[in-house]
Amino acid sequence: MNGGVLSQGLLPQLAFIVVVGITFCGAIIAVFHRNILYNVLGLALALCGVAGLYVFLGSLFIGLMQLLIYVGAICIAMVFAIMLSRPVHLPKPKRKVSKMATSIFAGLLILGVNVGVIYKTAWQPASERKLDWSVKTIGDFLLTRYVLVFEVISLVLLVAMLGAIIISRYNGRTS
Amino acid sequence: MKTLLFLPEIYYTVMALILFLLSVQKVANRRRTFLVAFGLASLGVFVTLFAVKMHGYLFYNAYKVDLFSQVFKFMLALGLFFVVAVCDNLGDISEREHAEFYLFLVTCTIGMMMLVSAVELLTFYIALELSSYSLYILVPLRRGVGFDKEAGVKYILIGATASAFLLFGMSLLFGVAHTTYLPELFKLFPSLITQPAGAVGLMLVLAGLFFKQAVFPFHFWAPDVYQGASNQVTTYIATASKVAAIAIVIRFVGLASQNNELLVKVLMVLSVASMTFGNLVAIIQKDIKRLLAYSSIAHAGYVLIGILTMDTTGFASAMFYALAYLIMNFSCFMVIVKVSPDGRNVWVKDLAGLHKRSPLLAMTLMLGLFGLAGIPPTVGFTGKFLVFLAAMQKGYLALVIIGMINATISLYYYLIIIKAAYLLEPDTDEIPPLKVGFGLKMLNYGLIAAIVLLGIAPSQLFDIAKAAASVLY
Amino acid sequence: MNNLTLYLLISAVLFSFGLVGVMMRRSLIAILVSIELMLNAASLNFMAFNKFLSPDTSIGQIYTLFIMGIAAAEAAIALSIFLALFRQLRSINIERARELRG
Amino acid sequence: MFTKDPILLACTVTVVLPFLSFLTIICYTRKWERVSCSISIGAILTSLLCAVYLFVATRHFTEPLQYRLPWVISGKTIIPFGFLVDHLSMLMLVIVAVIASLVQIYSLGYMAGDPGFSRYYACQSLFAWAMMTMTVAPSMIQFYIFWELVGLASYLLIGFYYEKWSASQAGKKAFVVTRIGDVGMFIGLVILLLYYGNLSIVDVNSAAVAKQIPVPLITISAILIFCGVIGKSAQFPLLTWLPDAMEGPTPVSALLHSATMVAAGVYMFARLFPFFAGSEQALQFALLIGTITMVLSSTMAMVARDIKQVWAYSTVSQLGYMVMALGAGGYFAGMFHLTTHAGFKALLFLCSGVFIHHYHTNDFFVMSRQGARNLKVPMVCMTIGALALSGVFPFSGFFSKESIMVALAHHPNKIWLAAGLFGEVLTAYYTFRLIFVMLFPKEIEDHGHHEEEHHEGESILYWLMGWPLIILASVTCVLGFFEKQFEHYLFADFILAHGMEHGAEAAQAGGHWLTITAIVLVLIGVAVAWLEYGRKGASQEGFLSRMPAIEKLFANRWYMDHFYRWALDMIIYSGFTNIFTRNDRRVIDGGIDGLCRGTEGSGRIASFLQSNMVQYNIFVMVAILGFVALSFLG
Repeated sequence: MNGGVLSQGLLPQLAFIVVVGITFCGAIIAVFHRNILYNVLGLALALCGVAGLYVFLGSLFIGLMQLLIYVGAICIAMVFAIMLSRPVHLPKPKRKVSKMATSIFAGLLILGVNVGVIYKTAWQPASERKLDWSVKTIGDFLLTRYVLVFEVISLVLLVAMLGAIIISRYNGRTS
Repeated sequence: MKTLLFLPEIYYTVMALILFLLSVQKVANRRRTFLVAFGLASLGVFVTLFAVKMHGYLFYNAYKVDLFSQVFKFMLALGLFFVVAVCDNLGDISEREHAEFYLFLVTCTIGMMMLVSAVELLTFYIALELSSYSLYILVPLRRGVGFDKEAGVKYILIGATASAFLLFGMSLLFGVAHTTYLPELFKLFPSLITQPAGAVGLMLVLAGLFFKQAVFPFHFWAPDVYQGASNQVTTYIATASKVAAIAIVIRFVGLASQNNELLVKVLMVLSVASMTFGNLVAIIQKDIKRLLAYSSIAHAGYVLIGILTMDTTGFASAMFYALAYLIMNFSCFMVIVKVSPDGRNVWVKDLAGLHKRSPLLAMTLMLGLFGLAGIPPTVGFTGKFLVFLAAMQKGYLALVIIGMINATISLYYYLIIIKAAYLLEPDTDEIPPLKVGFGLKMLNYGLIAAIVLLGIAPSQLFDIAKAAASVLY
Repeated sequence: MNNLTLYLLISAVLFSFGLVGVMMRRSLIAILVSIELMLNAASLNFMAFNKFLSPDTSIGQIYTLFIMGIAAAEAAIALSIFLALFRQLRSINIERARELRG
Repeated sequence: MFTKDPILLACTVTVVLPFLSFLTIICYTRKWERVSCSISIGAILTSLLCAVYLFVATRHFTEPLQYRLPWVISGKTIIPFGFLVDHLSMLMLVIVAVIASLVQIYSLGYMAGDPGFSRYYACQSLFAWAMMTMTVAPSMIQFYIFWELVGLASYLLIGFYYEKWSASQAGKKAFVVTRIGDVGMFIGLVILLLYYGNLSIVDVNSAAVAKQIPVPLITISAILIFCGVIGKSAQFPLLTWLPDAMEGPTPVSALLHSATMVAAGVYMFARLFPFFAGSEQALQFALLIGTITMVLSSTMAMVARDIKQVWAYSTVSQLGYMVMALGAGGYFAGMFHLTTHAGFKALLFLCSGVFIHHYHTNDFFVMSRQGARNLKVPMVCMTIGALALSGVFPFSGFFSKESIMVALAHHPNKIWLAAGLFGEVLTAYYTFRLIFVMLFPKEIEDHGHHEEEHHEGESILYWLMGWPLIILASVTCVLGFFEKQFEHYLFADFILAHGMEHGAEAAQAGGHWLTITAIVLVLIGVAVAWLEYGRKGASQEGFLSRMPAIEKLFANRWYMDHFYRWALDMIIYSGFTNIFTRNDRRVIDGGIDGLCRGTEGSGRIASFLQSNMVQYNIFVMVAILGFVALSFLG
């Protein structure tokens, strides 16, 4: 569970660089590639990279969860949606330079803000730290402090499922 | 009994369960569904009223029940009751989806009730998403118009972006404060706000909340969604959801109540921009729901004036304004719903001859609009007055003046609607009188009385609001 | 790789990528992909703070877990609405959805 | 509490009854017209009785009596509601109640058969309630609230004939224009509240007298508050709404534009007079505005052909006189003129109402040709009113104008006096122009036979309209002789309350030459009118018709509306022509309509921010958020 094995030495550093590279490559493919199927695959790649980062951050559990839920469920759902709407065959109009420029400008602006925040803030670790990485603690928290959240998210998922069914239900009268 | 503290939420969850059971029945019966929903919603008002005086912590301090939250829960229950009361003719939602329609209204209400009580970031976030998702689903539920899906898409896109910002802001707050409990954050905040991560984090969180409240520049969804969603859903978004938004904005701005000048300045700019933008654009609208969407943006600006004073009086005035807004806006929307029995969108000119078709509805509409315009002695005037007074006590004179000028501008388009209802003659000769049933009549009388009486005698309510605002942390 | 700033920078870049995608892409599904990236950036932030600063190393993990759940719900709703729009417009190009104006 | 204090009881009854009547009519009795009008008239008559009782009961009171109930407590500020009973408010209360009662009775005849009969009476009650509550307000906040309500009620009444496009436009114009003034007033009040901390009328006045408020503060807030007067009392430069507001039913014009609503501005000026008097500049400003208004509107009246327009312009000019009087320090003169003017102007409007009702036209040249002078009662009454208006002895207007002239004469700068005297000539001229035209028509179309039939059917209605005329006419004849009592009544209060002797005794010593000059000038005016319109074979064309440029100038209201329009074009439209190509630019005459269009235009510009492209919207959102966050980085 502990990321300690990975935290020193040349090999781990190399591994880290690879993971970061995968993440960014995936993100770039997800955002900039013009084929929508590649976008989803890029997303899956980026998510795998992030899962690797989670492992570096000390939580194998969350990394696995990321793979299961995100890559295994969400990306597959998107692929289904693509299959249902067949956008791959639709004509692709040319990109507008102005739109690209404005959105990249906004992205850089937010990036600038974030970099500013990262470097200007004096990040201080908490005075007392409990370094407890066991899954059991997470489970404990889920059933004590976050029990309400735990219950409510089931409601959220129920609502989402019901809603998805109702909205996408084919209704003969429309169109 | 600690469980009793959770009574309103439990009640509405049970209500959701009952509606869920109704939704899986083979044969949909719109009348029965309506009656069940209506009965439960009206009972819910009393349940929340019963729970008003409760206070205490739940779920390991993640959930705080106090006067502030309970008053807002009461308002939310009232909002839900109002909306369900005008759902007897859901013209543009297919019959077999009625139960789900009510179900999503109720889950949204549950989400917002948890929202006003949550004092832990994750609880808060999940509650926020519960209410948002219910609304995302409700908007494209409409049938028969071409643009409901488009409105739904725009809503969820802007909403998801805003909530990503909110989440990012929360992560910054967590990183800089090491805690996720709002009361602890409140204690730490004077030092936190000097850190860029604290200030930017709060601003990003506020951005997500301003999205719910439709403050400029996070308002872009409002006109499209108001226009695209069915009349009843718009009513809900414009009343109950706005009330919850005001509550949570008060909660988060209250974090920084130790006079952070820059934050006040930013809020001032947003408030002025909201008022001016909303009022100016509202003038050229033809679709009433769209017009009221812009007016709601303007009203978000007025409420912000009260909130940015960052003291108990200001928060109390904003709370008062929230209730006033709930009542006045509902009055207008109720008339819109009733004028269009088949659920089509109402244009300003469609109101022509309303005073002949139904004098009572026309009267309610007029009072509601006068309230929104802030003309005495309606509750709208009192609300604006209290908000401006709170700002004046802080010396924000320019802000008050801009608010006043905006109120004058807003009068122009409210008068356009009133003129349509009272002074215009319909194009066609036959004007079928609108049937106003007994229940609706009572509702109308109640609204009229509330608009006028609360305007004339606001002091008791304002005292409650002050008491509620003083227990914020 | 063992300092906070590095992870925060990665997350900031991911967030900006997502943001650019949201504003630039025409395809609704691509926009949804970009939004997932933004959510992931926030998650990564939580995990990084969790590792280096937080008093209790479980909190950030729980946040990340729940964000995943929320993202799944969001994707479900968004995709269903996109599909409904697709049936109407025969396209998932967001620029085609421009009927509401004024 | 009520039983122990009959004055409080009477106040409450006076104020609450019309409101109850409004509610009853609007909720229950819309369908039964007779019930509606009985309720309304009964309420206003009871209020009148109570008002008279209060007037009598408090005539010897030396201290103003205040009843206050805290309405809202916010922070340190307490906003009270209640009644302020002193001589000034009681006088105004009686005036309002009398005029409102007479107008409502008169309306029985005038509005008979109108489809909106009940609605009309509901609005009348609403108006009476707002006006009377405003009159007795002890604090400026209450004053302001009901001031707005008065505006609202007037909007409903002016726009009453909603079938007419121009009527609803006029109602809107009146409402919006007065609100423009009100913004200034509200800001003035806010400034006063901020730096002085109290808006109680009595406190503000006594503090100003005791020099507890710094003079610059008084000047600024007084001038801003005066903006409210400019709006409501139709002073320059916002005077154009009042003539347009004549679109409402004539009794409404009588009520609103003679006695009550427009007088509210002057009343507020008088109410806060000690406060205004604390600043020399503020008074100068008022004097200037009043004078400009008076002269401008008199000239406009000289060329109008619509009978109601003439009276409307004359109202504006008389209001100008009142403001001049107050501005020159003549507190009593202003209030006295307000009182007399309320009587004779209501009389004039109600008389014109009879003619309009009878002949279905507003053009007095046409009326005259159709034999207007055959309607004896209104014709005689109108002549009495006209005599009073132009200030002929012994009618009430003579006395009040006289006292205004005296007040002006005491002002060190004599130019104001000259302007006032010049105004007298103009007033006499345009008044008698109308009277002579009505009395001595050039040719009479034969309608005599037709007349008789008409009379038979409508005689009850005719007399319902006639009696209020006769009452008002007799009041106009005798009111002037009560000048001394009047002065004593107002001044006893004033001096005791504020310890100011603002030329009270000096006014007595006005030279006889002034009286004589005034009378001569009036006679000149009348004579000119006689030469041109009255005498046999008169051309019935004013001397102005020989100067077409000036006539056009006057007829177009000195191009004020055009100027507003032009300014708006220059400022708002010129830069954005392209944007407005989508905008159907109908020809709009009014400047204020132009203002509304201007706002609409900026609405269109602002709506460009609201693109239908959702990603562009997200970009705006993110960019603004980004810049805000950058500012937080410091």
